[in-house]
Amino acid sequence: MARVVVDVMLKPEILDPQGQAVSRALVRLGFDGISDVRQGKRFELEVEGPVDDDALGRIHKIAESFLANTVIEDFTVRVENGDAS
Amino acid sequence: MARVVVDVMLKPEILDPQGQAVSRALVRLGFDGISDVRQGKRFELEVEGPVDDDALGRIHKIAESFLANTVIEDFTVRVENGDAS
Amino acid sequence: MTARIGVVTFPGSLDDRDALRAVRLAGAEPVALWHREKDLQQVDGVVLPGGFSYGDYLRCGAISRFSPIMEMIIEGAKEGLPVLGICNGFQILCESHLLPGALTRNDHLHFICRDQKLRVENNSTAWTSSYEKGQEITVPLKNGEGGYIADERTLDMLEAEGRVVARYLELNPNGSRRDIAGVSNAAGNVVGLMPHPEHAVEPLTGPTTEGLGFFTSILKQLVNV
Amino acid sequence: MILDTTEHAAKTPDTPLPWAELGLKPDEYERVVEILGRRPTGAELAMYSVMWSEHCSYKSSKVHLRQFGEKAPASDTMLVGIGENAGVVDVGQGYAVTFKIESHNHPSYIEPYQGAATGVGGIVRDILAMGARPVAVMDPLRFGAADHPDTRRVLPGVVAGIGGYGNCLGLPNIGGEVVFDPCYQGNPLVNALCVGVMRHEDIHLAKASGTGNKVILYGARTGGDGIGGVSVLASETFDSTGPAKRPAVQVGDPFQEKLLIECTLEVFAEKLVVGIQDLGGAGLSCATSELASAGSGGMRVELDTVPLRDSSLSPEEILMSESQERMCAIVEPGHVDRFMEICEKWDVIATVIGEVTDGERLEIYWHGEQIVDVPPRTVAHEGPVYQRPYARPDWQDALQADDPSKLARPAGGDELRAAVLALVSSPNQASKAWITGQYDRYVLGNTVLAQPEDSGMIRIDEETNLGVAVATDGNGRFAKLDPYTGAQLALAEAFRNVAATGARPLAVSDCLNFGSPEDPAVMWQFAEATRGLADGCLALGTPVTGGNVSLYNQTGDTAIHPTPVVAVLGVIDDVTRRTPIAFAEQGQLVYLLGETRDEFGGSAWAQVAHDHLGGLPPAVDLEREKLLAEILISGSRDGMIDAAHDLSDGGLVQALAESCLRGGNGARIVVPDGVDAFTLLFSESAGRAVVAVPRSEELRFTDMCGARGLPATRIGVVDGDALDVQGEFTLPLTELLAAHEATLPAIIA
Ligand SMILES: Nc1ncnc2c1ncn2[C@@H]1O[C@H](COP(=O)(O)OP(=O)(O)O)[C@@H](O)[C@H]1O
Ligand SMILES: [Mg+2]
Repeated sequence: MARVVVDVMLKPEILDPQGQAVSRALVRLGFDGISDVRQGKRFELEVEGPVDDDALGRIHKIAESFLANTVIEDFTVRVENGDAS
Repeated sequence: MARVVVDVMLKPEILDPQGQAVSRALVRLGFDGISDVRQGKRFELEVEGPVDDDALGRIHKIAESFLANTVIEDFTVRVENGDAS
Repeated sequence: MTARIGVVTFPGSLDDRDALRAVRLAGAEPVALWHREKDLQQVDGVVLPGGFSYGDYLRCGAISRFSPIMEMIIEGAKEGLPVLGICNGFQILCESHLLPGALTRNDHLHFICRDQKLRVENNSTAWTSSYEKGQEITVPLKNGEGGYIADERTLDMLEAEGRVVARYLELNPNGSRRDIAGVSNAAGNVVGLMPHPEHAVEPLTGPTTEGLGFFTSILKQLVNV
Repeated sequence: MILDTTEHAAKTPDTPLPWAELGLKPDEYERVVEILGRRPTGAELAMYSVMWSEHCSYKSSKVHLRQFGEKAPASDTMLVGIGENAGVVDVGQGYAVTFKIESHNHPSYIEPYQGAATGVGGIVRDILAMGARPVAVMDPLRFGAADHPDTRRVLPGVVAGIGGYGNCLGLPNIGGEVVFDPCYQGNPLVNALCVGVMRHEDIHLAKASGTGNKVILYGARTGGDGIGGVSVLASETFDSTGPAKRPAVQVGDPFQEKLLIECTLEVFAEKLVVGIQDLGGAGLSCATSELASAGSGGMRVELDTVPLRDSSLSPEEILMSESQERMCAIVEPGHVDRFMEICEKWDVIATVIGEVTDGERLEIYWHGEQIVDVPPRTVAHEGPVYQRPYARPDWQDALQADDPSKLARPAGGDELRAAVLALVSSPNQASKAWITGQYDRYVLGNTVLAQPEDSGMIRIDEETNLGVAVATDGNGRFAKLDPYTGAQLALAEAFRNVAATGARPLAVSDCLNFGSPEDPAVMWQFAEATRGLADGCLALGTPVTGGNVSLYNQTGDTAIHPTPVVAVLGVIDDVTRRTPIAFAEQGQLVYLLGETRDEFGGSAWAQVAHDHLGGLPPAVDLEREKLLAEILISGSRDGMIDAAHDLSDGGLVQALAESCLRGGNGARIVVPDGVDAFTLLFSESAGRAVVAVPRSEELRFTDMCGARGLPATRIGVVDGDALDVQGEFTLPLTELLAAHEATLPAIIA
């Protein structure tokens, strides 16, 4: 079973109140050096069968038509290879 | 300016109503082959200055104390190297 | 024969019974519609009520938009069926691309419930003809993701074509662009509105009865036809 | 690992079991062995340990709670009393109302959002399980000091959780309380109340009867949520030991619960269930044993049929899991198909997990092997009962002797004015709009009154305008000074609040929040408070229909103030006659009902001006409360009063300020001759209310008060745009409003 990750972020020109709130809070809490924060969504999809071009194509379609609202959001699709810190 | 990404996901044992709703909807929409979906948050932090161990350490602390609710969520921190599909 | 107005219940709809009541108080015949049916039961107009359909998970309205009944409503709306989306219904209409733009998290990040003053900017839509142009009304507002956004070009177009149906007065409760509380499609049969006129139809339970006009408007229009 | 079957247990008597870790005391474990005639299996141990925890068994409180039954006033309105999921009250016209208040204190400290959210979810399922449609929620809350950094973490999370869950369920929030006090710093109180409405014939009970009837589990899948949470979280003293040892918390899914509500109501409407029980604390252990215990026969459950979210769960964990949004129904075999169809319609997973047997045992099987074989009553209803020692604490006398009469009082107009501003802007007396603005109060379209009114009021019949009103109150400061009187003051205040809106008080539910029952001083507080409440309910004629006890609310050795929170439910035949608090019309006459004495022990003024808690709380006169209530109800019904506001925290001046601000009208107040302005304005004597009387009704109203012997003093008139206490000070409403509204946003934002 493979995992495909779809990241969905608000388009850069769209105001992100959640990211801004985080940003402001960081300043208040005394964490410097972070000039901007944007908050989006991360979807982890467990895919049955091989993650070939066909499967990725279908996931792309899911992301475009469903997981993201492309009026305001951008998305990326990638296969996760298990690295995490 | 570098970008550090913090991914925050509900711990595996914690109920993820959003992911479940998405999962069920995919089935209804006729997208097969996705056996499970989990939904989390993605934070993109723009970091001023070098992203050295010190900076990452601080971001780790931010993530732990603020971006994630470690009672129910896990997180990962990574430096983004600009690859996206 | 009076007009038959359908109110759709999705899983998680909350204000469906209130919308049915408002339709009834306006003198029309309320018809309950179910999200799984592909049958509009010959209604003359449809209300998509407020609530948290599918828990508002993913995005508000994003999952409901794919329900069987929405296929019929999208088809019907394109042929002139009057459709009013209130709050979650507005979100569903945007997700369905029957209305432009999108609704996002309130700028202050909190759910807000208040009595909201509005100005009815356009009284030529199917749902606003009972009002005077420019009439100021107060109805409840309650939402967590009510910030209306669209790109500047779209906003300019909406203004130019008179498709801003209602605007917030005194306080913009959610960060909506240009204080927009409601918009319509080009033909004026589809209207999306963030505030809740169905909660302002009785003096006992609402701050005013000034929401009733949305429901009498549609009745008037249908009876005149 | 081999499965610990009953057979295996019988053969291996010496296998050590972790009963102590699961919270059982040695003698309790012995009793389990005695009941079973052998050592328990792991699954049986899991069941007994959660069900015999303080939270589920009421082992320390039971002996005191009995008074609510023993001293219950004769009432012909009580349809279902203590012992079921919630009490049920007849409100006339064939309608019955059920309501109950519950705590979710400890989980809300650990994870404020989910703790509070699942608190709402839990009480709503209790109400649903009675057969009622839930129609409103309320949320009495207590937090630590307003300016403490942790309050900024806990409060917004709790409020967002209550709103997030309740709003998404589509239940109007019609009231509650927000109190700040340092004693709740490590132990916030999150109590939640739900009201439900049904027809008499729709009342359902939690019992399994009818051999061969099916046991259906429906709702969410079972996961590893809050395993052992019920015993660990709610029954042991909570000290924050850092993230690693934090137990799993439950996450709520209000959308799932909304489906569960609609699905269940449809199942009720078609009369498909014989008995029903919600799953809350102790999950399936509780539901199966309670259903079987209350029913006629036994029950057999195939535990491996339970739909799981996490396939690695052991049978013990499945039995203890507190996964939210689940219900358990007993259904005749012939109705199972239809039951399943309705669940399918609402996208609710439903599974037959067992059936009612003609035996007397609760038997649970795992892949065909028996892992539980117990008499259900011994699990659910015959748990341990403790006579905990109690003793009046040695500091009580000194506390009561520390009288507020020595505190410096404001003298002259300027000082009084400053004291009023300090009072109305203090966290406990300030506007709670920042919080209540996050709650939907309109949904369902039947909200007649909601916060900041004296009680929430819901219309239950659109044709006849029949309605119910509910108020919740509690004052930990009063109860600390004298728990007996404090509990009665809480009752009296809630009673008065209901009457002030024009409704007739009928019944009581209560949530008793106290420290550790192992501390004799706390146990004394508990004993006194329950005695006070039971005596009070008898005097007022309002039976206790149910409630909840939350113990171990303490940090280290320091207990919270004893905090009995009392909810009173009332009925009003015509909701259009309800009385709001707002001074809506200039020229109306302002009357003070009741008597004002020099009573400042535990008062808001003593807290705000001097950070003082000492002396005795205000005296209670329940006959006077009844009389006041009658006047308020008659006044509303016969159109003699247009506004009424009960006097409690902050006294007359706080009530006047609120009524003025709500109506957008000022008031000109004349201090009667021979009365001390400070005492008149700030005293917290009980049994009082302020009303606005139309001039045309004045004579009729004063005649009524005179005839029935209730002191009614004309103290002024609704007038202008300031609160003007003549000869003392003038406070423009704009200034009053700014002071009242600014506090909470400043604290939290
Ligand atoms: N303080 C109290 N006053 C009156 N009844 C109480 C009180 N505490 C608990 N009860 C009653 O005891 C029974 C068991 O309580 P509880 O365990 O909270 O119910 P549930 O299992 O539905 O959560 C209920 O009927 C409840 O109303
Ligand atoms: Mg219960």
